[in-house]
Amino acid sequence: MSTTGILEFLTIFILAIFVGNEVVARVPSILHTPLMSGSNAIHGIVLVGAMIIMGTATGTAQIILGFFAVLLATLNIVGGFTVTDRMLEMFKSKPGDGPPRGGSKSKSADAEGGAK
Amino acid sequence: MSTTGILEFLTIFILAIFVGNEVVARVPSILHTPLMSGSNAIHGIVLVGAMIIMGTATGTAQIILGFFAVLLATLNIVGGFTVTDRMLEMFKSKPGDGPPRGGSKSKSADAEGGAK
Amino acid sequence: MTLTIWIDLIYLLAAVAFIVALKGLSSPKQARNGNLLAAGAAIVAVGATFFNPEAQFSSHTTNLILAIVAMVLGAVIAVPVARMVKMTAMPQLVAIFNGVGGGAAALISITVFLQHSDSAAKPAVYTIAEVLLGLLIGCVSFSGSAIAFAKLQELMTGRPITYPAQQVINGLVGVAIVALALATLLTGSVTLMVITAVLSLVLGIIFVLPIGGADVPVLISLLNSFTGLAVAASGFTLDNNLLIIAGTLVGASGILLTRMMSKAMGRSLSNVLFSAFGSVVTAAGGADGTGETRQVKTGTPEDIGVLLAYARKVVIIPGYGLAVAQAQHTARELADLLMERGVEVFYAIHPVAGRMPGHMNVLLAEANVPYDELKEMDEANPEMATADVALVVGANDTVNPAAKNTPGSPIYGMPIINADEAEHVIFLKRSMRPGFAGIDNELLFNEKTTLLFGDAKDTLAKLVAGVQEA
Amino acid sequence: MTLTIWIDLIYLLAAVAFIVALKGLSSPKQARNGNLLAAGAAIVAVGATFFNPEAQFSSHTTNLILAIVAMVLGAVIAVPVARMVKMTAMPQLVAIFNGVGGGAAALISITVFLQHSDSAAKPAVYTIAEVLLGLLIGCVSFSGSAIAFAKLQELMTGRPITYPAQQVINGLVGVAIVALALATLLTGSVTLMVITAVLSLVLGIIFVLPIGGADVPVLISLLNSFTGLAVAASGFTLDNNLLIIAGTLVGASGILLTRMMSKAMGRSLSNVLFSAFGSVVTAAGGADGTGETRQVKTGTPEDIGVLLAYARKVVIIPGYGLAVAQAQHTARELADLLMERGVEVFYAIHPVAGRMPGHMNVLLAEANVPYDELKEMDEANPEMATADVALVVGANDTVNPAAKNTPGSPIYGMPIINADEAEHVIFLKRSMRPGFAGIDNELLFNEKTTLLFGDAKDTLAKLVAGVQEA
Ligand SMILES: NC(=O)c1ccc[n+]([C@@H]2O[C@H](COP(=O)([O-])OP(=O)(O)OC[C@H]3O[C@@H](n4cnc5c(N)ncnc54)[C@H](OP(=O)(O)O)[C@@H]3O)[C@@H](O)[C@H]2O)c1
Ligand SMILES: NC(=O)c1ccc[n+]([C@@H]2O[C@H](COP(=O)([O-])OP(=O)(O)OC[C@H]3O[C@@H](n4cnc5c(N)ncnc54)[C@H](OP(=O)(O)O)[C@@H]3O)[C@@H](O)[C@H]2O)c1
Repeated sequence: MSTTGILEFLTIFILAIFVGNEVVARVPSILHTPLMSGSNAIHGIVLVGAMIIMGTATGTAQIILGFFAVLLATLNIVGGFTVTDRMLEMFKSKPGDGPPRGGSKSKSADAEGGAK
Repeated sequence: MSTTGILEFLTIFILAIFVGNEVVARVPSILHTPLMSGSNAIHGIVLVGAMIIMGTATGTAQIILGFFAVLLATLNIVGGFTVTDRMLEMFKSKPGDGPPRGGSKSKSADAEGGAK
Repeated sequence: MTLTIWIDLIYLLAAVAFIVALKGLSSPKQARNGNLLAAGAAIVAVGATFFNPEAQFSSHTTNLILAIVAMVLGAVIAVPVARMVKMTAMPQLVAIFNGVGGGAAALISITVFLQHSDSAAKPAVYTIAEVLLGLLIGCVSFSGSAIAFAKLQELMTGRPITYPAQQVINGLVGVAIVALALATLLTGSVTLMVITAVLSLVLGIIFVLPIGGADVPVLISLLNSFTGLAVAASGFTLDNNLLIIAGTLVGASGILLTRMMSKAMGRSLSNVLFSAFGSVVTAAGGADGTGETRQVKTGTPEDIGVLLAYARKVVIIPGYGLAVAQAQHTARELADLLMERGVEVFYAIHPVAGRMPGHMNVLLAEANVPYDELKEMDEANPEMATADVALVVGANDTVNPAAKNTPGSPIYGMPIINADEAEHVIFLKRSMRPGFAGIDNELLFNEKTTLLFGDAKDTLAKLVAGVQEA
Repeated sequence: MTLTIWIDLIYLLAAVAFIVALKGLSSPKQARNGNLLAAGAAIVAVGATFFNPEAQFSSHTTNLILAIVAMVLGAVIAVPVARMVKMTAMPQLVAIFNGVGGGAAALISITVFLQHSDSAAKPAVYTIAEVLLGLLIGCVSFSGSAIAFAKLQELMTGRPITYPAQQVINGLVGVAIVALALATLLTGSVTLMVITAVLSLVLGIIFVLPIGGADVPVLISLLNSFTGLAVAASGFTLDNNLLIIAGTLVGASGILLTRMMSKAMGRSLSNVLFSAFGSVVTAAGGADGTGETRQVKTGTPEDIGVLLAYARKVVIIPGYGLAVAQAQHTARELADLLMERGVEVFYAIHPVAGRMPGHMNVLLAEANVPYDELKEMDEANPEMATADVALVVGANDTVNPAAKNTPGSPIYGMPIINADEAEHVIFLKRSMRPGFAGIDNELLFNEKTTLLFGDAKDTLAKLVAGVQEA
């Protein structure tokens, strides 16, 4: 059964390749970076694997390894989603809706003041 | 294991849904019919299932059912691929390359002769 | 064990090939290769199945022989039918090949059910559930396709068959099937299983009855998707990844395709399935067309030939009648002749002209019409206003301005080819009868319009002669 | 057992959510929701893992506490960093988050390897092969991302670092790794495994060294895809479908994305990876720009302000310098001001302007520039010939006509924004230094061109004032 198991996993792997390929096939270049960043966050789900490793770790070496695996994976997943959200926050379809940017306004006031 | 087996199958099923959906998402309307016909042929692979059923059939009832399952599935798969190929045969990118159609030529000759 | 692994690997490769093939079938250049790839993969997978230990052919020689007999028989029937049938009969052919696939899935389910009820061990609930699902969907697909075939082959009327409280009755049958399936699941009774199967066959029939002939191609696409799901269910039953993947692929892509098809007709899928579209027809249009008293203008082939020969820009709008008359070659001849004379000619292809999507493209491709002379509706419409002549060959609904102007009309909202914007409109048709939607076409009475009655192939040939004389 | 099923179902749902999220991330409207969906799914999946019997947390309380400590620590570090870093530093941030993911996958592999070598039962060959694969790819991704980070953060030179026979040496290291991995597979030796890991780290470094700073974003995308594959390998190791699907999704989509990115730069992926692009720079352009003797034309903010104010159509072409100067808001201000005066203004966005794809869109979106004022290159170029002024703000390579005219040039063949077709070209930059490709720009010497030296934010502010006075 473990040998047929591996075939099932292989099947899932191959299907996922097709899905991955098709799903991003039409991404506009404007979204290349957010997509890269977002998929970077998605592979942070390796945290689940790291947790399993950590839970079953025995002996100091394994525990240290597991600890760092969890730490690194957490950095990946938390940082990844946060930074992606920050990028995407800026894409608003109706920019007029957002509150005016304080920084830009005051800066422009400076510039005007200085020039006139 | 059989319960985790079903989950693996479910996973494969779900991934296949995504693949199926994505893969045809951009089909031009000109290919709707060949695509329908071609995918009709693809599900003819039920023949593999029918053969397995036929091979393991015991008793007259099962053998008769299996026989017809194989027969019907063969009709589907053979007929499906043949008819699709026939449809697609007609899509040539450089139509000038093909031999002129005898039927049309003679017919037009008739028409011309009759009219002049 | 090792053999099983190899066979499973072959199945996996076949599944991958099917995906690639389906992708190919979605692009004009790769379509034919895609189909051949899928066929090759299917042959390899079927060949491997002879050696599949699960099929036990090595120990069941009789079964093996019978399987081969069935396969040979199937191939001997299928190939000539598929090769020889007329292009116009393609939709019903697809319907019937689809139906038998559903039937095969249903038979597999029945056999597995019998095997389980013979054996002492009680199978898991979900195993039987999968079996019943395959049975149910397979039966609906089988009988539904049969009725679709009958409608298109004109073994029965193409008109929607309606009766009072139809949807309610259909719904009740559906509920009864679910209840029976649950009862079968709990009791494992063979009798209940058979009743469920029979009722599913009935459901397939009554589901299709109210759908008009013109909508049947959409329906076939839906039933095609159903058969895919039935095959996937068989795959679950037999623990076979290939069937699961292939079936699901077809099931998922089929539903999307069905929706695209109905969208191309300017309608929603539920409207196609449940509105008994076209049933008003008998009351409104009349099938004989004799009730018509208003005046129309007809022309002679010579007059129209001159008009065409001295036009700058002629748009040919083909429709179902072109297919019926098999007039694609003659149309091409006329177009070539005009182009030789320096007239700008192209074909404006409506997505649902004819009786199946892409029908016109297939026909015109058969007549070796170059791609660049074909324009899809969206591309053609902006050019209509500058066309001197719109030559409508056996089309009707797809140029009917009622789709734009008459809110009550059944085709209201469907995009049309704006033939009415051209300076002259020529209609080649046999009579004043309406098209498949069964509604009158105001454009026939328009003062721009000239009619030339007759079979499209004949009238086109006469126009060829007319142009040559001009 | 039942708990396992539920957890597996949750994992499956999370995998589906990831697919849907990735789809969302590919469409401008759904991108943010997609990311939130993925984040939500990840939280649920991680939460479920606490209860996963496989993780044995219920019997290993110390491990549980340590895991929570590690997670809290990770979150406490990651969130502020991700929140506070400057927009221009995004690429290196993505690099580092990607690298640690690869590192986590490598650590998982090492731990599993140790567990196997501790246990008496000999695992199947493919199990160890999967472990080694995860180790190898994870290590390459980790060290490669670290170098990429160092290059972008300018902890080391952004120039390609080359040495003789570089590709040969890299190839040999690769071969050595494969040989060592095979030896590890056969012997199960922990020492060999560690050596393999170390060599893989080295490979990651030497693979990235010859890649120039401007190409690093493409590289990060590739390493991102690698980490995805490493995670998929971990999934195989741990029999975990969620990791397999999520990792493979990222792996497959990442490779496609990488190719799209290099295509947008007019180059092939192998050219980006292996050509040490930009290494000629030091010889040719010179980093100080003092070698230049030819004459250029400069203008005052007042002159240019008048030119802009009385133009009919102004095209703003932003580039990396806009990002460095954080001048997006001031650019918007100038554009708004001009539009108030009735000037037609739009931004022409080159796909690889800036240092990461979409960089300009992100910046301008941050400045609340409406979508409809942004035009992609293909849309903008046909309009350049009718523009009165092309205002190039901190861009250089992306408007360099050498890409069209100079076959020997390293950027030859890259599509550019045709600023040279506009009637006037204004360049806002700080000096005569070249852009990232390190090559001279003939357009700077064109007689149409006027330069205004200075930090883009300052010069734009001066132009705002100039226009107001005009
Ligand atoms: N393509 C699809 O996928 C699809 C699917 C489902 C439904 N439909 C429906 O089918 C219709 C297609 O529109 P259409 O404009 O192509 O066709 P149509 O509206 O059905 O009109 C066809 C016309 O051709 C004429 N005709 C029939 N045989 C002829 C012959 N031998 N020579 C010359 N004329 C002949 C008929 O008039 P006479 O009898 O007077 O000759 C009829 O008016 C639409 O309503 C569409 O919604 C299409
Ligand atoms: N976007 C991507 O994904 C990506 C990825 C990899 C590589 N690249 C490469 O990056 C380059 C992008 O082209 P580009 O036209 O955007 O930029 P560029 O060619 O790198 O030119 C940037 C220009 O901005 C000027 N600049 C720098 N800081 C400034 C400031 N504070 N104020 C005003 N000007 C400033 C610089 O000149 P001074 O020093 O004289 O001011 C420089 O000439 C291309 O070669 C592309 O292939 C892009």
